[in-house]
Amino acid sequence: MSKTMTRLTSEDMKALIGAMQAAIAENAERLTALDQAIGDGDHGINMKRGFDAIAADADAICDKPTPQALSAAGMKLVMSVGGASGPLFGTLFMTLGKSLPEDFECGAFADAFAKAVDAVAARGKSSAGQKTMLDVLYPVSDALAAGKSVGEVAAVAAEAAEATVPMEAKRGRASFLGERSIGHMDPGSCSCSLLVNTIAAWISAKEHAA
Amino acid sequence: MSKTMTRLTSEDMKALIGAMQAAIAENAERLTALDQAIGDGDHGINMKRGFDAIAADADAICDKPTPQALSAAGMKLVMSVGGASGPLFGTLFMTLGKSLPEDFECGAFADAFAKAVDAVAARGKSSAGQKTMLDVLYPVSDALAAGKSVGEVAAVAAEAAEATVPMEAKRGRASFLGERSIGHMDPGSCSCSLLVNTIAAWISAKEHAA
Amino acid sequence: MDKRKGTCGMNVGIVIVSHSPLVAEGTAQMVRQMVGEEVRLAWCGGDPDGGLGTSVQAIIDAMESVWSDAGVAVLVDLGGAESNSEMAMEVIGEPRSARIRICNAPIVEGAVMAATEAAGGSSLATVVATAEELSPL
Amino acid sequence: MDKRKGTCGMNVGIVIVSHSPLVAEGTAQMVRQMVGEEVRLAWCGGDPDGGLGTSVQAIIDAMESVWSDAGVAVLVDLGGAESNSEMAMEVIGEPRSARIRICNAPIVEGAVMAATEAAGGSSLATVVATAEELSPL
Ligand SMILES: Nc1ncnc2c1ncn2[C@@H]1O[C@H](COP(=O)(O)OP(=O)(O)O)[C@@H](O)[C@H]1O
Ligand SMILES: Nc1ncnc2c1ncn2[C@@H]1O[C@H](COP(=O)(O)OP(=O)(O)O)[C@@H](O)[C@H]1O
Ligand SMILES: [Mg+2]
Ligand SMILES: [Mg+2]
Ligand SMILES: [Mg+2]
Ligand SMILES: [Mg+2]
Repeated sequence: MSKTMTRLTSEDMKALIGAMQAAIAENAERLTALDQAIGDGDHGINMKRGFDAIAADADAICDKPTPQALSAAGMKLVMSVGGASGPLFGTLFMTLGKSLPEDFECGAFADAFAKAVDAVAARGKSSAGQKTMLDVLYPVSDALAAGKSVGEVAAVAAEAAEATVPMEAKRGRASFLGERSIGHMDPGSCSCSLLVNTIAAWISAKEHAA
Repeated sequence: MSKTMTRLTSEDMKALIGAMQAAIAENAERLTALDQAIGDGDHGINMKRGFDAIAADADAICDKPTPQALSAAGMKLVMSVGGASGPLFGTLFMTLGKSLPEDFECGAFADAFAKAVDAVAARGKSSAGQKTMLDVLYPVSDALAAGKSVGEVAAVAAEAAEATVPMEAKRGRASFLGERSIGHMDPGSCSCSLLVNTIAAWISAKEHAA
Repeated sequence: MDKRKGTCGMNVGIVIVSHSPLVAEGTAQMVRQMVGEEVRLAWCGGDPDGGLGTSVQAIIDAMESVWSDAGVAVLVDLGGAESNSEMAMEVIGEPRSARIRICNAPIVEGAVMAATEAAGGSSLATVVATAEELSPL
Repeated sequence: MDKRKGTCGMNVGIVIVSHSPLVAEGTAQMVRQMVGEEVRLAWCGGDPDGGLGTSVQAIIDAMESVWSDAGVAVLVDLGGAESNSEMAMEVIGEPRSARIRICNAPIVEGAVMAATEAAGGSSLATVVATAEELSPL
């Protein structure tokens, strides 16, 4: 992300939504398989329903200024996902929308993201180290706050998702498995990493093109 | 009940079963209404299903000696009633069957009845004063042990059922109502009184005829 | 107060939110058997496509359908049902959301207990506490 | 061990006994979603005429259908379901009844927890204890 002021255009938002929807759709089976191992096997289905719902309403969502567009996208997730991940990803996007000014630079984005991750933790009554999406979101938030490059942030997300493999789940359905949750990647963490990497790739491509 | 040795004939058993079935059928609506006030409104339906099942198999049941016939009747209740009262009345009859010799006099019957009531209490994890059928069964058991007449025993049962009205339920669904269970007769106690009075009337009639 | 339903408009309403529509409907039948029409009762189950999960819109609709000033006690099963019910409360918003409480109680047993308590005209706090006597340690 | 069902014959079986056939079936679906075919699972609900209640014969059939030497954990809802399940155990009799345990746990939440524990190959005692962590105070 550039250090200069940014304002996402309606076209940018549409492109980002399309990229996220495609990434989730392509990986839905993998996400579901991860959830089959340590959950109820619906995470890919849930995420796909959520991002399909956002994409179906992309025109209306992207007509709004970036903060409101993010909030609207979050509300779509809340209303469509149907699983525990819905309110969590929904809260992430909605809080980002609430916290982000219309024009923002890296620092403001990092601040807003940190607030959004805290809101997810509050919503989930969860914290770092419990083998949830927070175990990707917190490292990403730290990387953003440290002013890391887009590529570095993406790498942090991927590593953090991998790092959930040896963890024992303490929240969500995977916690029912106790020690047997060890040895599998957390599905929600995989989704987070996927979304961060998708956004990062889009930003990189855009910066290259510019 | 006479002080002399008694053996119920197959015809006696059939007559008793018919009398009990008729009494339950005639009072099913009242029993259900009592259960509507402080339970789930099915006690009459449950008891009727149970005694109809016994009556439907009365020939086979009454071919057996009295103890086995009582056990078989109890098992019918267990398998057909469908509510909490099934295992309780079933246990009463089954334990009576197990404890009663083929020829018995009053004292032996009182002993067997006392054992049967204790078995009901064990089955229900309940005790006297909790606004359940035990609040009729214990007084009846005491009256039998004291050698009271058939008419006296019947009166004790009716009074004991009335005495459940001011009690607060501590077992069964009525206990969910807490203090609001006060002021209504316990349905299972009403059934017990009804059955005791039915049997007493049958014995009296038989003694008169003899 | 809703005159259509007699006095039940004065009682706390009950909402049952399960991942399974069958569990939700069956629980509602068990509740009805205990309390008849004395309590406003609504249930929902299933994700927005009808699979196992919960739908925030369905939860909002259920909460609104039993709404009265006496408040609403919500019974949920697993995690997603709870967080989606919390989201539904936020969408409904103040001041009504302050009179909606999610019980930390088992869904079936808690619903029967809560509804029985509500049928007696108890306050929302009492209804919730009664359900929660049955709750996980 | 039942070879037809892969390794699940070695796992503790789960029986769900509700007053409501809908609750029983819906709970079974939620359990299946968590544990797939790794656990033998049976459910029953409804009195012998199909009304709300339980049937001792149906409970016996359910217990026998999931029977293995690893044992059976039974989840029940209200009082009648518990005492009818106890009767079913007595009818099945020793020695098998000694390996059947009724969990003092909420039916839906307990079934999901118990089955998830059973899927990991835990003993009957562990499966029951896991379900009962969720039990009434
Ligand atoms: N309490 C929680 N706090 C944070 N994240 C959670 C929590 N519960 C679940 N999650 C995340 O949600 C993911 C599961 O999402 P999903 O399968 O869609 O929902 P469900 O568990 O309701 O089926 C988990 O992998 C985890 O990352
Ligand atoms: N634990 C118990 N111990 C003794 N009697 C009980 C117990 N639970 C219920 N009962 C008796 O059973 C009666 C209710 O029977 P019924 O309505 O047929 O069953 P259910 O409560 O399952 O619908 C009560 O009125 C009470 O007398
Ligand atoms: Mg899932
Ligand atoms: Mg799910
Ligand atoms: Mg009843
Ligand atoms: Mg009943």
